Amino acid sequence: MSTPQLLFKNRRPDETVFLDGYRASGGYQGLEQALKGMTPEEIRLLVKEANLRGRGGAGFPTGVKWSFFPAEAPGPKYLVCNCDEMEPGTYKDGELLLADPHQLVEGMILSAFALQTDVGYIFIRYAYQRQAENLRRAIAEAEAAGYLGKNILGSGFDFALHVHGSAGRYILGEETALLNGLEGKRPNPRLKPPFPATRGLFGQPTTVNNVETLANIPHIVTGGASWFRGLALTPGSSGTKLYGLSGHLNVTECFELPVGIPLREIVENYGGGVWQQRKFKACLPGGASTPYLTAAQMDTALDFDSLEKVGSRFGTAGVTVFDDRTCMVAVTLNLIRFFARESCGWCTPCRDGLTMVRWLLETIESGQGTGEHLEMLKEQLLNIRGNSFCALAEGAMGPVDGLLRLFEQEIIDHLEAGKCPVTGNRTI
Amino acid sequence: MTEQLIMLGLILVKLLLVFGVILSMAAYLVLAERKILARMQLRYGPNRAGPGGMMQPMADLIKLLTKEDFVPAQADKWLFLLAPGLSALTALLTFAVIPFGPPLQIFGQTVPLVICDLNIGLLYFLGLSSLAVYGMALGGWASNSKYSLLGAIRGLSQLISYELAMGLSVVPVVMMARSFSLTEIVLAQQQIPFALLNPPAFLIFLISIVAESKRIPFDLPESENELVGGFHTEYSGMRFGLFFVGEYINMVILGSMLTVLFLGGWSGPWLPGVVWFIIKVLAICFFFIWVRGSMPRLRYDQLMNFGWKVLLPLALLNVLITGAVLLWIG
Amino acid sequence: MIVPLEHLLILATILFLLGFGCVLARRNLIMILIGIEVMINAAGLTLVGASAYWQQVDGQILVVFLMAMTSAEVSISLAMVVYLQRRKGSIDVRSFDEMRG
Amino acid sequence: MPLLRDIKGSFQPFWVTLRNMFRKPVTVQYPEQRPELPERYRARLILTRDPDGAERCVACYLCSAACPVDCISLQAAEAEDGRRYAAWFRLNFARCIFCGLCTEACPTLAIQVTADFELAGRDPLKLVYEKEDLLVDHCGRQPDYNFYRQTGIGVTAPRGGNPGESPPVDVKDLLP
Amino acid sequence: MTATLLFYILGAIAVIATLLAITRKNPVHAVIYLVNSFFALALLFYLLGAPLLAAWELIIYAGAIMVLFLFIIMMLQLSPTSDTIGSGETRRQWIPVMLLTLALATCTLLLTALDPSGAEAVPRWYASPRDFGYALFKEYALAIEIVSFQLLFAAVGAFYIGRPERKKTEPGGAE
Amino acid sequence: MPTLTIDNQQVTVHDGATVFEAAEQLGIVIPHFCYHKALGAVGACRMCAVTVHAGIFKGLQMACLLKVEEGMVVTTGDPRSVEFRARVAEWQMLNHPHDCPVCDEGGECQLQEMTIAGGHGRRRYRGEKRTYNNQQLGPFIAQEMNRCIQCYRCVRTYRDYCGGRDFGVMGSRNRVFFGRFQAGPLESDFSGNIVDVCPTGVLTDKTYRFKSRHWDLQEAASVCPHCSLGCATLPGGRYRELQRVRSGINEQVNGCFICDRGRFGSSYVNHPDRPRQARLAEQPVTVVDALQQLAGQARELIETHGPEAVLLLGSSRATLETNWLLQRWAAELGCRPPLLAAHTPRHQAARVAAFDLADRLASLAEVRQADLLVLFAVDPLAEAPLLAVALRQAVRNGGRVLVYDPRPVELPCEFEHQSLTVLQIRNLLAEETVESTLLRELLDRAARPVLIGGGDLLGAGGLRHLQRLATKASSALRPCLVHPVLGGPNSFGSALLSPPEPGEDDLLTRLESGRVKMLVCLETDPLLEAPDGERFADTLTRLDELVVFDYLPTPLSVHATLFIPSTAPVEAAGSFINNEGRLQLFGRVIEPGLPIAVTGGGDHPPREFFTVTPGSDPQPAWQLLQQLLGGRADLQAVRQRMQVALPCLAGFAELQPGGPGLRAAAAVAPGRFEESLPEQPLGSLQLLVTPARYGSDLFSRYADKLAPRFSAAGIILNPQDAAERGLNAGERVILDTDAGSYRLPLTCHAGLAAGCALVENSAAFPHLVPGGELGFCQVSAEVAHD
Repeated sequence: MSTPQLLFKNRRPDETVFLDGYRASGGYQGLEQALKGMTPEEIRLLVKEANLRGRGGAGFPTGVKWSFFPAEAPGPKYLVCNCDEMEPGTYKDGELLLADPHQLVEGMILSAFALQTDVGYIFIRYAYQRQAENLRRAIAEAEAAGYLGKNILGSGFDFALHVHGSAGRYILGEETALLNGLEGKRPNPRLKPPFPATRGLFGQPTTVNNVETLANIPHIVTGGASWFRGLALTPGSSGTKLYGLSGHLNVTECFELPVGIPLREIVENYGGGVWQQRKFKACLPGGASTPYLTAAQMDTALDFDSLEKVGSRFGTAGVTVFDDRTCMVAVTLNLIRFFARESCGWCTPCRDGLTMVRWLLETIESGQGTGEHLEMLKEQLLNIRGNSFCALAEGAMGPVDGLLRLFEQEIIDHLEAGKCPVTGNRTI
Repeated sequence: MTEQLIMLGLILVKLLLVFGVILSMAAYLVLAERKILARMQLRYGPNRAGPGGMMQPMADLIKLLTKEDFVPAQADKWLFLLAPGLSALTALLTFAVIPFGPPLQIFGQTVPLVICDLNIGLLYFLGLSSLAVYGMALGGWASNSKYSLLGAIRGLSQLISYELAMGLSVVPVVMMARSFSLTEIVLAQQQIPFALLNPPAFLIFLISIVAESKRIPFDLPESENELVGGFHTEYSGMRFGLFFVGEYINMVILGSMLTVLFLGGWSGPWLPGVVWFIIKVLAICFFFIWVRGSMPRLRYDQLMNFGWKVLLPLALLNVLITGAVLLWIG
Repeated sequence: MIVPLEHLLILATILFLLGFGCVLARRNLIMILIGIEVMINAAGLTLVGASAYWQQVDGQILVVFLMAMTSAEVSISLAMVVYLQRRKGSIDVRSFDEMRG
Repeated sequence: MPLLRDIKGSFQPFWVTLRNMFRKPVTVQYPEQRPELPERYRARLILTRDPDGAERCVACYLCSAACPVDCISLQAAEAEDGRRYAAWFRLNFARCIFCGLCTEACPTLAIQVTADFELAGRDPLKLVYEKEDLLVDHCGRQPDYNFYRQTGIGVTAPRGGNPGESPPVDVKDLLP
Repeated sequence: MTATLLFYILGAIAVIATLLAITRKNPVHAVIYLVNSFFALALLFYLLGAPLLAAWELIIYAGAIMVLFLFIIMMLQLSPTSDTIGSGETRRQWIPVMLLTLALATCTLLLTALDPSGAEAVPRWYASPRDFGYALFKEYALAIEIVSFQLLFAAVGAFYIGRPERKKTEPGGAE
Repeated sequence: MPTLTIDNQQVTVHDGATVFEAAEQLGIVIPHFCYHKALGAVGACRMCAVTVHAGIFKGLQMACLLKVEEGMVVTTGDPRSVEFRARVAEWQMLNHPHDCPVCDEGGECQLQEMTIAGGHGRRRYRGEKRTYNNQQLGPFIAQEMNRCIQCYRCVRTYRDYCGGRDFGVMGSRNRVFFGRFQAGPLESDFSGNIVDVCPTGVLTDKTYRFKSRHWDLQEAASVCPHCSLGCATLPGGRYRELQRVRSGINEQVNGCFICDRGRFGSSYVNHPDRPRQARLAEQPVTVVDALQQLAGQARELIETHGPEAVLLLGSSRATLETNWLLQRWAAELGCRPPLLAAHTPRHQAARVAAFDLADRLASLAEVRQADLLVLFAVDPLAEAPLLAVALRQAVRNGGRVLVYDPRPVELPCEFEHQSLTVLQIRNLLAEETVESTLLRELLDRAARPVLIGGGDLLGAGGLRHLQRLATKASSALRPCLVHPVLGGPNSFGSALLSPPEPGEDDLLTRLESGRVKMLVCLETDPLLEAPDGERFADTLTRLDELVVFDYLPTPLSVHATLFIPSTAPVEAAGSFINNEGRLQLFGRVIEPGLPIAVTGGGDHPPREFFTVTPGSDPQPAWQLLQQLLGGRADLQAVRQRMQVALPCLAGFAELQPGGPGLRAAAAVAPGRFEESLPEQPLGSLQLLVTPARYGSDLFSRYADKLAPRFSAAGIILNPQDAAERGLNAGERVILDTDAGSYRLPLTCHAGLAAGCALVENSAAFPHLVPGGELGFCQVSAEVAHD
């Protein structure tokens, strides 16, 4: 465990660190430091310099995102934390909040100060009841300690923080749908532009950031930008990342590791190798919406740019590993079923296109498919990707893309065998 | 006076007889044509009215008589009504000079089997046949329809062209028979018909009369597929019937003229003259129908070219050669 | 004997004058030509009558020449009518006034 | 020798026609001899029923729209069970040109052509057929076809009960 | 007797038909009346002992020349003209013509009345085609040749004038 | 003004336009579903994909969302976008049933068109089709949810645009459902619009169910006659029956939508009792004879009794041409000029609108763009429904709506309501109260203020006050516009034809003078359409002749000694001038005549046909008048003459049905004006007769389709007033008015101004007509019957 632990510094098994423990580990120092000695402008610059990239999946540089925010403009502005963590294979935020909720609270206060917003919302996944409890307690503690509320630490800065429970839909992870949900409307994604930075929650400027992103802010403030950048293993990356391991591994846990760590190291060192002595077949490097990596790509460094180069995405770094007895068509079908079920029903490619893809995969997997179905599947990929209203269908096409790119032969085997050649199942 | 009265009576009898025969011949010619054409095309033809369709002409007549007599709104009414009659009349009148049998001896008198033996009978025929064109031309013009007018114009130029050749083709006959009288022409052929003596004239005359009767392959004035019905497009009922009958009478008349001028008229062995005459005429009528069943219609310019550039020079040449031969023979 | 010669001559005169009047009065080229035909025929009638009067065939022969001439004249003049109609779109003599002084 | 060929060509038809005169005509003597009509002959139109015995016609007006001579007129109505049917359907055979376009337009295979061609009559009004004259008691061609089974709206079967349909969505269900 | 009667009847027909012909509005009608007139004239010729001419009158005038007229009228689609004695302006136009014609008629009448030979009868006479032919081709052979040349020139002339569109000239030119 | 290239054609569009709009400008139709001109682009259907070759975003883009940039190069027909649109069509067709033959939308279905245009022809999806259970949505709308392609247009129209609340979207993914939470009739007064916007057959017109196909309908651009707004409509008829009305498009007036009253209220044309035969003393006569009789009698009466003997009465229901020809006929007869409206107070109010307000009339388009709207005594949903929708658009654009009205006004948008009695509103307008000053301040601050006044309650006097207020609130930079709400579809037109200065006498004074021997009512029934109907009924006995031209089975037509049938607006062309002075033409949709359904006895049409259509006697009123005038001029010639005679109608003859129309108003200097407000008798209540939303105007009263919407008769009091009189809500009370006494159930509503009693006009109270002088009434408890 040579990796410096930032976010999981206070992580103990089955134990949550609250204010005292957090402060003991150096918590709220950054906040005090910032409120006393830094201008919001300086914090924003610092974050930009630290090259912190969004940990929620898209990987957009947080500093750049903040630079679009009209921080100095008058009127109500909002900071929203996206804790609607519903990506299959991703559970890092939950782990973080189970371990150390104050990190998020401090990160949000710092961000709110940097962005000069006075109200913040934590939009938390329906299933994270314990995490929400933790947060509520942390907020109460922080309020009591004067870190929240009016005139924080005598700086004249006011910030109120609320926890909002989600209704439990994957689409709410999309930031504009989240805002709609927060407003009590149907969580359809909104038309962009206008972006939330100009018209977000209740029509006011809003920034939506991921839990992990926000939790990193105090560390950047305390540690500095160059330190933060230096944490990563690959040039151009920065910081550490919470890797949630799942799938056919011996160890399926969440680890905080540097950005840029090679896949092989994760699988073999941290994941303890593929279970039951089987071979590694493929993995999802960053949650369900990222294309697969195969055994040949085991040495790829897990960071935004390297994965992009091999045709996948870093996503949320929820690494899901499949052994060699897994039918990739079935895996993809399973994922597509999830996405098709979670579509909000707003745009056609997602609502009906995913239904079509699901049917195609079902047909292929059950062995009733023909070459025509394969062609149709390719056609669907080509047409759905890049043409849907929000990123849901886009992400849903990730595994399909991987399947068609890397495992086309497996599909053909299905077609020729008339059944699943891996599991031998005729139908699912 | 009595003699004159008897003559007059005889003429009347002959007239009625001949007209009756010609009209029924024309009527049955229609049926014959339909039947023969049908058989040539592997059909039966009319076979419903009467046994074997023998009453078809009657049915046609009744149909034509009971149909509406329709005059187009913009037509020249009087000419429109007059034209079909003119057409039938000129055809019928021509028969007056045609000798259809050797003179008969009845009640001790010699009765020539010709209604009126003009000494310029041939010229009479030519004159009337040139007037026959009026029926068609006026009918077509009076209808005030573009198809009719086109048909009429075609008919006019066609008839003028072919009448010339026809006239010139009979000149050798006159030269050989040394008479304009048709009876004398027939008599001049007792030995050999002129058709054998002068085949080119015969052929030219044959072609010309096909054109003159406006039948396929020279039926441009009424070519159905281009001009609907040509000059009689607008006619209906009995007026159309008159045009129709006129055409068939014309067939008989022209057949008779061919018989008289080139086939020796009534002359022939064994059978009575009149029978020979009728046989010959019917044969020619069959030939007309046969041509219709076998040949396509000519194009208008082909027709005119043929008339002016082939038939006319040929006919002139024939006149010259015949004249020369006659001179040489003396 | 058929009729007195003068009757025949008067008939011919009347016909001639009718044709003459037609030529003078009508403005339609076709009608003018018709008038000419009438006059020529009147002349022909006189010739035939004369031929019969003197019982000589020469008069009739003159009529033959007359007919031949008429044919020639008609063919030329009708060709001209067609030509003029094509040029002017009319066969009214009044429209052919290009040399009017 | 083109000239010879032309001459031959001029006389050949005479020979052909003459020869044909002595052959047996091919004419079918219709009222006595019955013509054998091709199966797809287009003559009188009928309105067929579906296998359940109900009218196939749903009065969609496509036949009247397709008819080039406007000989079909009808009025749609709704039966109590939601079935759309023709309240009246009139086909004027005096106008009909038997082109069969209506049958091609018919989406329910209701209107079909038959080979019954003997429609001639003296009174044009007798050629105006109403629905009761047109409706037959059989399915005509494609006897198995039942439009409402394919429609995807519940008329003959409960909604979502036809083959290839999932049961109706419970819109108040909170599960996705 | 019959012949005299026939003469007057035919004469009357000829005059009336001609009169109608020259006053017609519609050229086609004019042609029809003229054909009638020529028919009567042809019969007059026959009456006056010229059977051949009578036939020729029919064949050439009625059968060819007038057909030619008709052909031209139809081809040019000539509409009925207004210049008849019907309308006001044209009626005035007939006045000088009438006067002139009247003067000429008077002169002729006077002349014939003064000439004593006028009262002499035209006899019944008959020139057979044979006689006629002999005279024509023996005494007038040269004239025949000249006339045939004239016809040839006429044909060529007509052909030339009618050249632009119609290749086939008026067939009458060859007669 | 960027210039871009679409399909090799250059086009310059306004800033902020989308590629879709630019293509539309070029006449290129890009397939689309969710985009609608009135609703804007939301990018849900993804059908309008085009390929961008030069621009910031390259590749496949949605044309409806993509803003135009300078120098952009776009193709709509390239293989990539065609392929994508075919896929979108396929996706949308995954669950669509194969029921086009039994679908009412067939033939005018956007899905059909776009599927074909998109190039999708063969269904490849073999999975299960999703189905729904349908909801009963009331008498007007039929739902067939299986056909839904989820374009969201219906909710966007119903909720967002029209402000309805009881229809929405439920569920997610491909199980999205559009409907009410529970089955039941749609509550909005604009529910019919979802039929128009639905691109396929999910929502169809129930009243038109299975009647006709689009291609069989005879349609013509028309103008709605149900209120004074003059919305564009597209009525459709077949077999001589008016079968449906769709919304027309007039950007200046209604935009793309109409109200349910206009949509479903047109079946008066097919009313079974419609008089279609001319009658002389109960005996049928031909129209020609009837007209001869009329002309003869009128002339005779004038000769014997002088010009007063014949009184001609025009109408705000009759077309502009008809009213004008009536004036011409009066001039020819030598009688006094005709009165052009039976309802004198409404007519006076219309005259104020036509002359005094002429230079500051606001169109509905201007209402939609206004930022401050002040309503004085207007209840838009009852008097001019589409005004309510326009107000909602103004609010959605950030505008503010203030309502001063005695009635408990409802609007489909946020508004501030002040319950003032009519007298208080007059005082407010006359700037005598504190509120007036506040109002002035608001008006002065507003950038685009519009004052909206209801002619019925304000009357001519109130409208003049309104005019003054508007004049004062106007500045050189920006005018303060006025949008008056008038009585009938052609009230403005009738007023415009009348002299600017009203004469002294009205219909009743002239009738009661006894000098009138013959009354000619042209498409009006003063019994129903004017106040004091019972007084009018009394005068009828003094008349020698009562001549009625009409197309509705009005009570007056029964009394007529001579009745001549005229045609309904959809059966003849004509023109109306709406409340903002917009002259609009309408075309003829169907021929007059008994519907085939009637002549065929409900079954198939008769097998034999006649040269004359049964019931085709009715002729357009203008044509009847033209015959009386002895002229033969057609409508176009009449319009020519009108525009020569009336300069304010310049351009009339060039106008076509279906366009934006023409502003015709004659501004004159405001005349002298005195107003005396009546004294309120002690203990009385101000009687407010308000038009019902349905069934108040004669057109909708005779429209059977609207019958389910007719509300029950009742009286509304302020709870305070009720308590004072010891009355309880729900019980029957007695209402005593000048026009009679009625027994009604009582409802209490705090939104009603104190001191007022509110009664809705309906067939139950034919003599309580909205508008007119301010009346008073007594309300008391019902005395138990013996």
